[in-house]
Amino acid sequence: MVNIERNLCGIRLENPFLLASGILDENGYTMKKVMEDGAAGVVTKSISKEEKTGYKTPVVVELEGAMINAIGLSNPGIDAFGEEMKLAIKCGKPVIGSIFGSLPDDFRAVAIKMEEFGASAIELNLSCPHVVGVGLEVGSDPVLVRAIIREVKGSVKIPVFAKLSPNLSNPGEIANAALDSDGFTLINTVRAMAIDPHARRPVLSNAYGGLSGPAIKYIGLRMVHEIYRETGRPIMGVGGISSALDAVEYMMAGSAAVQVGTAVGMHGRKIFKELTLQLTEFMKEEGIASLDEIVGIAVKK
Amino acid sequence: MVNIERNLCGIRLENPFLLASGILDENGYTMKKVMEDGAAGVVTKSISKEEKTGYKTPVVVELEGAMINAIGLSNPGIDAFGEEMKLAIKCGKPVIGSIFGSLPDDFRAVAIKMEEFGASAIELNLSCPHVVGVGLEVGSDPVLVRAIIREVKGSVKIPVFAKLSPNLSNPGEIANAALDSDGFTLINTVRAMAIDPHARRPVLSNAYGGLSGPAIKYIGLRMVHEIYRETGRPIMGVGGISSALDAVEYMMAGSAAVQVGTAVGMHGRKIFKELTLQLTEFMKEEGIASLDEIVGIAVKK
Amino acid sequence: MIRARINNVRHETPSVNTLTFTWDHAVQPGQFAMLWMPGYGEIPMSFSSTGKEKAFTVKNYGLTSSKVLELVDGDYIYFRGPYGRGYTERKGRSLIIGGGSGMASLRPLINDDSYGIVSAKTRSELLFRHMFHEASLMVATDDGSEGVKGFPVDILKDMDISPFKNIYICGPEMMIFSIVKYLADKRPEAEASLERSMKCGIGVCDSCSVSGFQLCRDGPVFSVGEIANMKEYGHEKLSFSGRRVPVT
Amino acid sequence: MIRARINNVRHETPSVNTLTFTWDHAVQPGQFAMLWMPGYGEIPMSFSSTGKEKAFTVKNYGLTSSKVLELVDGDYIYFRGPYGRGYTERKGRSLIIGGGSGMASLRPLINDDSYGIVSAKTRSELLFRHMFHEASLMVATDDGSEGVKGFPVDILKDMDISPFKNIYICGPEMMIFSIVKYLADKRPEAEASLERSMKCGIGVCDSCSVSGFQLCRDGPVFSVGEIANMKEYGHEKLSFSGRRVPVT
Ligand SMILES: Cc1cc2nc3c(=O)[nH]c(=O)nc-3n(C[C@H](O)[C@H](O)[C@H](O)COP(=O)(O)OP(=O)(O)OC[C@H]3O[C@@H](n4cnc5c(N)ncnc54)[C@H](O)[C@@H]3O)c2cc1C
Ligand SMILES: Cc1cc2nc3c(=O)[nH]c(=O)nc-3n(C[C@H](O)[C@H](O)[C@H](O)COP(=O)(O)OP(=O)(O)OC[C@H]3O[C@@H](n4cnc5c(N)ncnc54)[C@H](O)[C@@H]3O)c2cc1C
Ligand SMILES: Cc1cc2nc3c(=O)[nH]c(=O)nc-3n(C[C@H](O)[C@H](O)[C@H](O)COP(=O)(O)O)c2cc1C
Ligand SMILES: Cc1cc2nc3c(=O)[nH]c(=O)nc-3n(C[C@H](O)[C@H](O)[C@H](O)COP(=O)(O)O)c2cc1C
Ligand code: FES
Ligand code: FES
Repeated sequence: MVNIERNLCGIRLENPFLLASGILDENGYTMKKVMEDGAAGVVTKSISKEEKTGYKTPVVVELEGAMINAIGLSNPGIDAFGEEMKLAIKCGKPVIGSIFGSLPDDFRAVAIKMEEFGASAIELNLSCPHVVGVGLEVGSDPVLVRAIIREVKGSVKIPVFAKLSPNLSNPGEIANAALDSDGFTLINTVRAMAIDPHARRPVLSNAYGGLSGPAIKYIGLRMVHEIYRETGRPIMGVGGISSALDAVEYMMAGSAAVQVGTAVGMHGRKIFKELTLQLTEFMKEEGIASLDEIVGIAVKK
Repeated sequence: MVNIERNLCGIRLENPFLLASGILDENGYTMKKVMEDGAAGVVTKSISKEEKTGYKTPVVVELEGAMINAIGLSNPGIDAFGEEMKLAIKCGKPVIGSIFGSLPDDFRAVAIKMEEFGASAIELNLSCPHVVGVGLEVGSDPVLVRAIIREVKGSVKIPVFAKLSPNLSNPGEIANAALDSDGFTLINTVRAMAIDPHARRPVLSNAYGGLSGPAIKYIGLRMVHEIYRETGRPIMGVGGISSALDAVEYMMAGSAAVQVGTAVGMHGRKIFKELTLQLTEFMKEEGIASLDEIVGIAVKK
Repeated sequence: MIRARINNVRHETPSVNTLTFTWDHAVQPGQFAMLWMPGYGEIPMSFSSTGKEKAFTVKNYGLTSSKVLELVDGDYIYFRGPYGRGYTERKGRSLIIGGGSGMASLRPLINDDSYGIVSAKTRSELLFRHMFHEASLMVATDDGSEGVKGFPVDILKDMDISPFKNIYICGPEMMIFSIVKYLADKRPEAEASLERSMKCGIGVCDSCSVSGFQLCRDGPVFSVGEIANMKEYGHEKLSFSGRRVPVT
Repeated sequence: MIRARINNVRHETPSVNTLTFTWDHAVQPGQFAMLWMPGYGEIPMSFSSTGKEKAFTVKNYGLTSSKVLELVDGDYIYFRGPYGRGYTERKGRSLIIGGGSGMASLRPLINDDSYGIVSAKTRSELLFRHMFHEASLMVATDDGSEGVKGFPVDILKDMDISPFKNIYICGPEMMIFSIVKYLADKRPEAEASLERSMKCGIGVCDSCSVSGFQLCRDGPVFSVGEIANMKEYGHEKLSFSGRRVPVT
């Protein structure tokens, strides 16, 4: 028998596949359903202190093997989100609260509420590539990154993960600034845009958005490998995963668990069950008893 | 009749399609052949002061709609490259000399020779994502970027283009540091890696390489759009172009001309003739008489 | 993004136009597209014709749809799709129950053996009524300007529905909700196309979800039996920013 | 990267092994793969068998190929391909001229109606000689340990080549070059598979180019007429770093 369970900083996952932040995780009923359909847990949509409307449509561009989104971090604010957390947590599986803001104080306030609402961990979104004043603009400043993580770590008991962007000149420097966290989530979307050649203008209402899906897999693998080699910390790998082999590659690069986003749109919620089946099959064929045998194996070599 | 000619800082191009640096441009005979087969001109492989061996094989990973390469900037050194330039220039079309190094002095010495050999322009490779001490490591430091461009501009009369990386936290800052150049080439490859799940190790001998091809098109479009909006300078757009529509999108984002790399591998040298035909067709259908009508049109909107 | 040239603009009611265009692609009745008005916005729109000539039938609700109503013959439209799961088409007599612009998605299902319950706020807004034989049509209006003053469910309750092999429903949430409650134990296989605000259309943004189901992917068409089990339907939904609000 | 399990390792000569493996994919004679030895390197390798069971026949030249020679039955091989343009297969009597490991790419072409000129440095290195009828085989060795002491072109010059519908050639550059010069005006449609150092195999790196043609894409098989027009062939090539050096 093969063992596909994971222990992520004390959080038990029945399989390595979590739902990534921003995909089907605004509504508590939906989060519950995704877990019932096979995800080991979910990461919520990124939540801020105050309600945020986000961008006008179009907010997504559907591409061959990829998509670009600029939802604009719309969210109802942390207080209103308590109701959704209550609905989601009923499922009994871990719910990781993703949060964002501009200053350490914002992050702290939201993190404390998330813990109260029953989140199993906090994920700090330091990496949204298309909203001014938050996300990547925060996450590319090592001083701010260090301060945010100190502040949050000092206020909650649950593990804290720093989600970083691939749009960094020097990811190692930011990872080092984030070492007070318990681990990393890598990667967020890559800053991108689409232009319609007939309409002669950008498609997204915000022009710029974040590229996700299979097109970014090899960028994500690189970043997981780099940061695992640099820090050895637990990593949730994310970016373009749509098959168990993709996930295996991410684990070999150093991911303790993985998240799936765009592929849920491409293949439906049923992808979680399929991934689990495929992974079990792969492990049997390759004679792998536990995923611990492969996590980081491509880094040591 | 439609006019697909371009004037790039005084360099006349019979069509907007140039061969990108590093693809089929090490051997003078090959460069000549690519131009005979329809390219408006070529950018040479990046050349340094001294000979450089590059990495051991595997140096490429072939993917669905993309590739990763880590050739390692192998080149015979600028002196030996004179022979190849002589062979290429016989064709009569513009040959742009791509050069790289670590310090402003290296760049100057190589640029002077390139001009002597008959290059129509210089492209400064400030952006190779996978070789230590050159490329991106140079091109992410605004002080060094400014110094290199000053040094080169002070020593040659031909136009100088700065080729930047998409792996920058703040591309605007680097673009501003590069304003003494005549224009930009955007983008170089995106730092990436592939892992073989059966062999359980990175595929490339260097582990990390640069992602190119259709997967990076939307990243390139975004960067061209950003830098054109910021600087208004002439831009050679490059990254994932494999159809005339792709090129049109790049021009609408602000490219004065475009370069084609990976798609030459995917479709063969004949792609240049096909692109020219497709572009002429598109312009007729859309009632565009000259490409000047569309360059940057998606930025103004 | 798909671009098509409008063959014809037809004024259906004072606030509704039908745009026809040629697009050679298979579409099931009930499927929809995301219709983009460059510079304005992108909105979900059912195909009101699914033959070789396709159509959208658009009601002027607000920002984006009002721009669509300004389009004339020969203009271009931009859209992506088709998306979603459409109606199950079965042979036999059908009852088609539509409210307001909801008639748009039902239109490809109307044939010689169809009976209709068409409703709207007022008589001038009754959509596609002329596609039914006069004897097969029942009408309800909010203001009583034609037919029954009231809602389709009122007509339905007075009817013998046993002759209908198929029942198809589309319209505002409260209209569908009342019909679902009535039909849940009688005709659970009847189908309704649901509406919620949609941002992505491709099952990622969660804005269209009802009780865990994504309307854009799992629907928009569901059976009455399925809908009856959706706790959120008819009660609560999320606002554009994700705030839980009651459905009215 | 494709992974396959080795069915069988066969020692062909003291320095050459053939590895067979099952891979259900169409391959033309003359096409090649990039064979990866994880941790060592990646090298171009012709398919020496193109049926359902495929094979590579590998000579120990250096770093990577010597590691391939250490593989045993049941080990895995990793490769990508097939790449390139293979030989044109035409019915009728064929003359097959192979030098050293060059015989590998020619092997799938050998049939009952094939004549062979097989050459090598010394008799123990003669590859696939037993695939020809004894009466259809001519041999040349550098050291004269068997057959003619000299080169295949010497045998060719003494032959009547008119009965051969096809002539196929593969081997070291100077061997092919001498034959091309001899056949250029006599049999321009004869075909040879060329070898140059290959880094990418997919037409981007320029390391395999001869007079503007990429061997990995446009070749490795060219007609003698085409090769005769390649100014670089037999004269100059680029080193691993791209330095122009004479061919010896
Ligand atoms: C699957 C699906 C298929 C659809 N098919 C059609 C169709 O075929 N024809 C058609 O006309 N519409 C259809 N709609 C509805 C259409 O998408 C909306 O009318 C449109 O999004 C309104 O956008 P707007 O920018 O014009 O209005 P907004 O400016 O966004 O809204 C203006 C006001 O109208 C209200 N409003 C918006 N939409 C509706 C609605 N549907 N019902 C009641 N009030 C509303 C808003 O709450 C707001 O108060 C469909 C919706 C879905 C989900
Ligand atoms: C299209 C193509 C098909 C090929 N098919 C086959 C095949 O079926 N079987 C086979 O055995 N080989 C074949 N080769 C040649 C094979 O690729 C080389 O032998 C291999 O690259 C050597 O790599 P290495 O790392 O073992 O040697 P290296 O360590 O790279 O080289 C060791 C020494 O051998 C020399 N050397 C390398 N290759 C050759 C050569 N081909 N001829 C003479 N000297 C050489 C080098 O210059 C060096 O001095 C083919 C080559 C090409 C281009
Ligand atoms: C529609 C959409 C919305 C997203 N919203 C968020 C978000 O709110 N917070 C966040 O940290 N990441 C967000 N992401 C990024 C994903 O969590 C993930 O990092 C990225 O999409 C790469 O994974 P994928 O290729 O599996 O989608 C979003 C992605 C998409 C496609
Ligand atoms: C095999 C290969 C080698 C390359 N070598 C160089 C190089 O030497 N110098 C350089 O500036 N860019 C180099 N590039 C980057 C290309 O010039 C180009 O910026 C990039 O590939 C994106 O364009 P594409 O998607 O059309 O290939 C190389 C790309 C490839 C694929
Ligand atoms: S509209 Fe985004 S999930 Fe349905
Ligand atoms: S091996 Fe790279 S171009 Fe042929």
